[in-house]
Amino acid sequence: MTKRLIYGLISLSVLLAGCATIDTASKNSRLDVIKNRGVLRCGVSGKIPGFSFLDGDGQYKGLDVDICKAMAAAFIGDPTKVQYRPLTAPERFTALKTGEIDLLSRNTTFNLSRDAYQGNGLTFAPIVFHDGQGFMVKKQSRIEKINQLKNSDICVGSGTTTEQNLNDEFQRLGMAYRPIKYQDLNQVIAGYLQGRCKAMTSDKSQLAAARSSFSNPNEHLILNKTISKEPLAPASIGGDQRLSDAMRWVIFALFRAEELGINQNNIYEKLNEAKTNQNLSSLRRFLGVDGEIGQKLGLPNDFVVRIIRSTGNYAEIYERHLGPNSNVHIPRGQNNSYLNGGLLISPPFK
Amino acid sequence: MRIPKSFLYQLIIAFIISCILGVLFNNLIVNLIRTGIGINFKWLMRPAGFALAETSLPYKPSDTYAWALFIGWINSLKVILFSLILATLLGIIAGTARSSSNLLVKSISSLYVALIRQIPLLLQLFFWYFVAFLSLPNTPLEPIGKLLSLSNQSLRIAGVNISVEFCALLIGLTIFTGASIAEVVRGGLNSVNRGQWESFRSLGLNERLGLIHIIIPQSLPAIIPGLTSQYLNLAKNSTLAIAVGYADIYAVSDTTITQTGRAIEGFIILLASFLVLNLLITGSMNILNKLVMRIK
Amino acid sequence: MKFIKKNLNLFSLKRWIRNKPVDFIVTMFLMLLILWVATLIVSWFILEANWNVVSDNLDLYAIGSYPADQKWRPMIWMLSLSTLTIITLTWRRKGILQKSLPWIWILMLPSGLVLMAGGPGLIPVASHKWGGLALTLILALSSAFIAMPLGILLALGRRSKLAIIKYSCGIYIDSMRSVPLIAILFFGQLLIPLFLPVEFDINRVVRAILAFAVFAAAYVAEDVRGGLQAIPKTQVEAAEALGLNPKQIAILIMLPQALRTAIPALTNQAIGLLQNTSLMAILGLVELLGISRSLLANPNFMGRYLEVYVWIAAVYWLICTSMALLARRLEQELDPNILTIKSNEISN
Amino acid sequence: MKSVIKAKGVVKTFQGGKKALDEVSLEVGKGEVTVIMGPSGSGKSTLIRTFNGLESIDEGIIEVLGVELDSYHDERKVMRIRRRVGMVFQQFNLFPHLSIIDNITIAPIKVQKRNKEEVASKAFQLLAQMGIAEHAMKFPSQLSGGEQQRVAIARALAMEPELILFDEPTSALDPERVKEVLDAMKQLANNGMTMVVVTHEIGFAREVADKVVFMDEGKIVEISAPEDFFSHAQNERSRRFLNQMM
Repeated sequence: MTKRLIYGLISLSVLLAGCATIDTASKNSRLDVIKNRGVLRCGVSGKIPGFSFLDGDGQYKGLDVDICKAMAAAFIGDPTKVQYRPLTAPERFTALKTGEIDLLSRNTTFNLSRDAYQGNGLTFAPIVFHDGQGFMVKKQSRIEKINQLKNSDICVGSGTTTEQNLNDEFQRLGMAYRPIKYQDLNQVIAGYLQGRCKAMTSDKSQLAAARSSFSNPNEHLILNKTISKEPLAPASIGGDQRLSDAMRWVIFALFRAEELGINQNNIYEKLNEAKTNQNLSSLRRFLGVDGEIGQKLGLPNDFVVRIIRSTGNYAEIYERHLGPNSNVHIPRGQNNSYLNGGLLISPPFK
Repeated sequence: MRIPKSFLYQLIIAFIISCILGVLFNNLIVNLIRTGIGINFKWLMRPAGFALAETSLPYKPSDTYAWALFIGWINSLKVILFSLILATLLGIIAGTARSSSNLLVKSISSLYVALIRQIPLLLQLFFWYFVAFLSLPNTPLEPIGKLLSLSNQSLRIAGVNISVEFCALLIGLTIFTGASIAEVVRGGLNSVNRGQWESFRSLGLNERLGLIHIIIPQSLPAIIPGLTSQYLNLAKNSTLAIAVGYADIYAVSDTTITQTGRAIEGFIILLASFLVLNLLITGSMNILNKLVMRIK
Repeated sequence: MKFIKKNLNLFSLKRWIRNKPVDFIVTMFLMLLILWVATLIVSWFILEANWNVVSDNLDLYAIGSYPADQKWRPMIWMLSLSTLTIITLTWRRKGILQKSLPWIWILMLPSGLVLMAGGPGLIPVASHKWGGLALTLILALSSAFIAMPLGILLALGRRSKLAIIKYSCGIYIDSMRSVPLIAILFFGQLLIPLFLPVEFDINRVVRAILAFAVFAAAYVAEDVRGGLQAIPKTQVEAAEALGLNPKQIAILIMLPQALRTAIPALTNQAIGLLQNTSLMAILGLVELLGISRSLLANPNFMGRYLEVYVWIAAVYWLICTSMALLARRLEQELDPNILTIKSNEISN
Repeated sequence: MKSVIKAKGVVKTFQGGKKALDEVSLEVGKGEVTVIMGPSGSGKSTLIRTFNGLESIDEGIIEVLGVELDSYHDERKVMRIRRRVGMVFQQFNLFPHLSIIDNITIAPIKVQKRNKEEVASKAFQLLAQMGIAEHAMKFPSQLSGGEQQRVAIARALAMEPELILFDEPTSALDPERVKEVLDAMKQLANNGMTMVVVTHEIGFAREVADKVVFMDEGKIVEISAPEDFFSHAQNERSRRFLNQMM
């Protein structure tokens, strides 16, 4: 009896020790994990109209969501193979680090400490939306400048760069204020609308989105002053070059397609044109007829075609979710191709 | 040599437990190295960089994370203490009302308990904050002159300003906990022998005097343990402050964790601060219990 | 007749005011208060309330973003749950139906999981698409299902004569009980992956269920322990005298009695567990409360808080109250006094 | 002789329809000792409890010390009666959280608003009379059953009642403790106290009672002097009961 027990103990301990050391350093790229799994896990907010939002039919929609779809189209070949994980601001980075999600496409501001190795240690894809933080007030309050917000209550989402920017700005101006912090943007909006705060602060795109959903948008004013740069970009965990490269070029492909005037409607036309006309070498490379741009990234050679087929180019995505005919109308402004005076530009696909 | 069987069993179990813990710990270390999170507490001394709306002690954003967390803890303590007192009063009233001879009083208190205990606290908090308090007018109401003024930003009683976040949390916790305390009180009163009621009645004591001098003192030994666990629940439930934007310890830890990415350390601090809160509550209830026993 | 006369006497106002002035004032005050509140509520219902936010989204409340073409699966499950509840509460006739009720109840959880997740002949539906009331029920039922046996083991463990078992169970129970649930859930959602091997992924819903279960188990353990303590020592002595071994005593003598005594406390735990699933709304699952919050963010329904809150409060209230009623029914079934009455009836 | 209790046509129905008292009429004179006997469930305890309003009645009238109670359970009248009527219970019902002296003084101080010192010295006197003065500072749980019941009698006496109701005062006592309580009661009776006693103690009834009331199934079956009752009870049911008892 005793003997058997001791044997049992020994074998058990060996087993457990084995468990403990298994897989301590798999150096596989996350990109392979995604491909093998056949599903992309994409962290989104799920609560911001125009960016990622649960629609009436129970589907996520928005710019951030389309980015996820483009990624899935490129990595897996099917834009529907995405699991969306709605994440709150506090949990998004941990979710990324622990591998719960493959990439984050959730209104995340690209800044140094989030990017740096000693900071949050992420890697950012190109900026998909240039935003800046602003304030919204009620017109009847007659406030037109931030200075007039001295000693006021200001509604803000907790744990975001928004909160830090607010603090920096008011400290710079030497003004006191009381931050009323909520867990998510909807509560911030609710608090503001119900008059808990004189002003709410958030990225201007979100202010505009929120205002457009109000019953009388004209009663609210978004102050001109932008207190911060908020370049929003998808992110992945740092140190995984294959994944981050692939993500970077998926985004660039969206920009480049706009520059080239390739969209969901004419993609096959363009593809045929490229296939038949040997002289269009840059187009041929871009659409994967020639060269091996895809292979270099570990993606199918025609990944651009797959993306455009599924989501269209950047302009189409923007129109769909933030254009004049959408619920949330935000003028393109900086978020236009450099060809039209905006900030979006793609390096060459060479 | 014969080893006692029970000793062997214990050895095995100790081994299994330590193995499980070991594996978990090993995984943690591996993951920490892999993701570069690491564990240290040096960041506690760095400036927090966020403001807090509710501060009982002087605080500015350039103060350290440690101080910000402490302010959050004090805020928790404040809301727990006040709702503890109010919930106890409410619970005693509602609990005794359920053995009232007045049918209306009795049914109102039964309705209160049956309604409140079957609806999630979080939902109730949302109601109190977003529906009840934020619907107050923007310009202060002053129903009884300057003494009390009410608006959707703050409540002002005799010159003391209280934020609506605090009020909503206080009322939500009080009403929710009050219903549970009412049940505890009712159970305590029922635990007193019927003969005691007849006995004081036949001596000519009226119901009020009888409750105060005869029934309640005897029901205390049955009430106090239940009360203690309700107080502990209250303390734990106060973390739902986060839903109504009140800066309690959980909310501050949450912000801290987001800003620093120090999830594990933040979690450890949160646990430690709750340990202290629990010790405070159980400690003072033990003292109370001893007092009651001595009186008895 | 006598009864009416007595009550008419009671309502003789003069006598009332003269004999119990305080009672009279309190009653009148409360009446006015009730009248006022009732007027407010009724006028809100008639004049202000706009129930579109509820009626347009019934599907979302029920199942969240579950695929529309598969929505019959959770719907059937919830429908059978409610039918079963009604049958259990009303059907008093003895027969096959009543005898099979416990088994049907036990089958509800696995059948719910199969229907929701997919299985033989059903398309798999990933758990991140679950939502609404269906998710609330799955969360509560599954975690209760895990917490019960775990809690019983912990309770027995805490009474063990072996010091290590006793103290490790004790430490587990006491530390779990001293931590706020939201912290455990936060831990479950964010930090559990850190304690697992790399790439070892458990999905969010399962993690939430596990977090609820380990939390609730500690409370179940204390309730069961309370039940165990209520058993007179003589019961154990009698069992020992009959030559039963400790395991048999625990399973055959102690647990049945302890669990019966603990039913009211356990019911409160179960109701608490169901209510607590609403905390997942803060942590990003779209269960009943979470879906309501998402809806309130929808531009079409912005600001309709009261309607949404009243509606889901009613849903929660209905569920929790039926749970309480079911538990009372179970208690009656297991009441030894009623059992003896039944056997008397038979012998008569 | 002036009557202390005058009950007329008292009916009491419990929930579920069982008639506990069925047209009961009884008169108790001042200074009289009335013993109520009967099998268990006969309604004797219910009857005695209606005398100080612990039970309400459905029909009839009870006049206690000039205060009338009827089916409308008038709290104020009940309180007026209770202040002047003492009661001793089967289970003693001492207040376990109060010392013996506090048990005795609480009602005189709180209800009659009497002076504390005066009440305390009266209490000691009563305890001495009951032969338990040395226990004054103890708590009920430290006393034997017989001692507790004597404290309960002293507690009732401290209110200086005009009538004391005894509800089976010796039934919960060990046999060897019964005598000390009965002795105390006899002493009271000899001092001219009006008493209504529900008991099975035939010896006590024979020796002390002025009249014996026999009840069965909620009705008063027989009222007679003790010597008549115990030697030749008129009623068949009384005889059967007595046969069982003796």
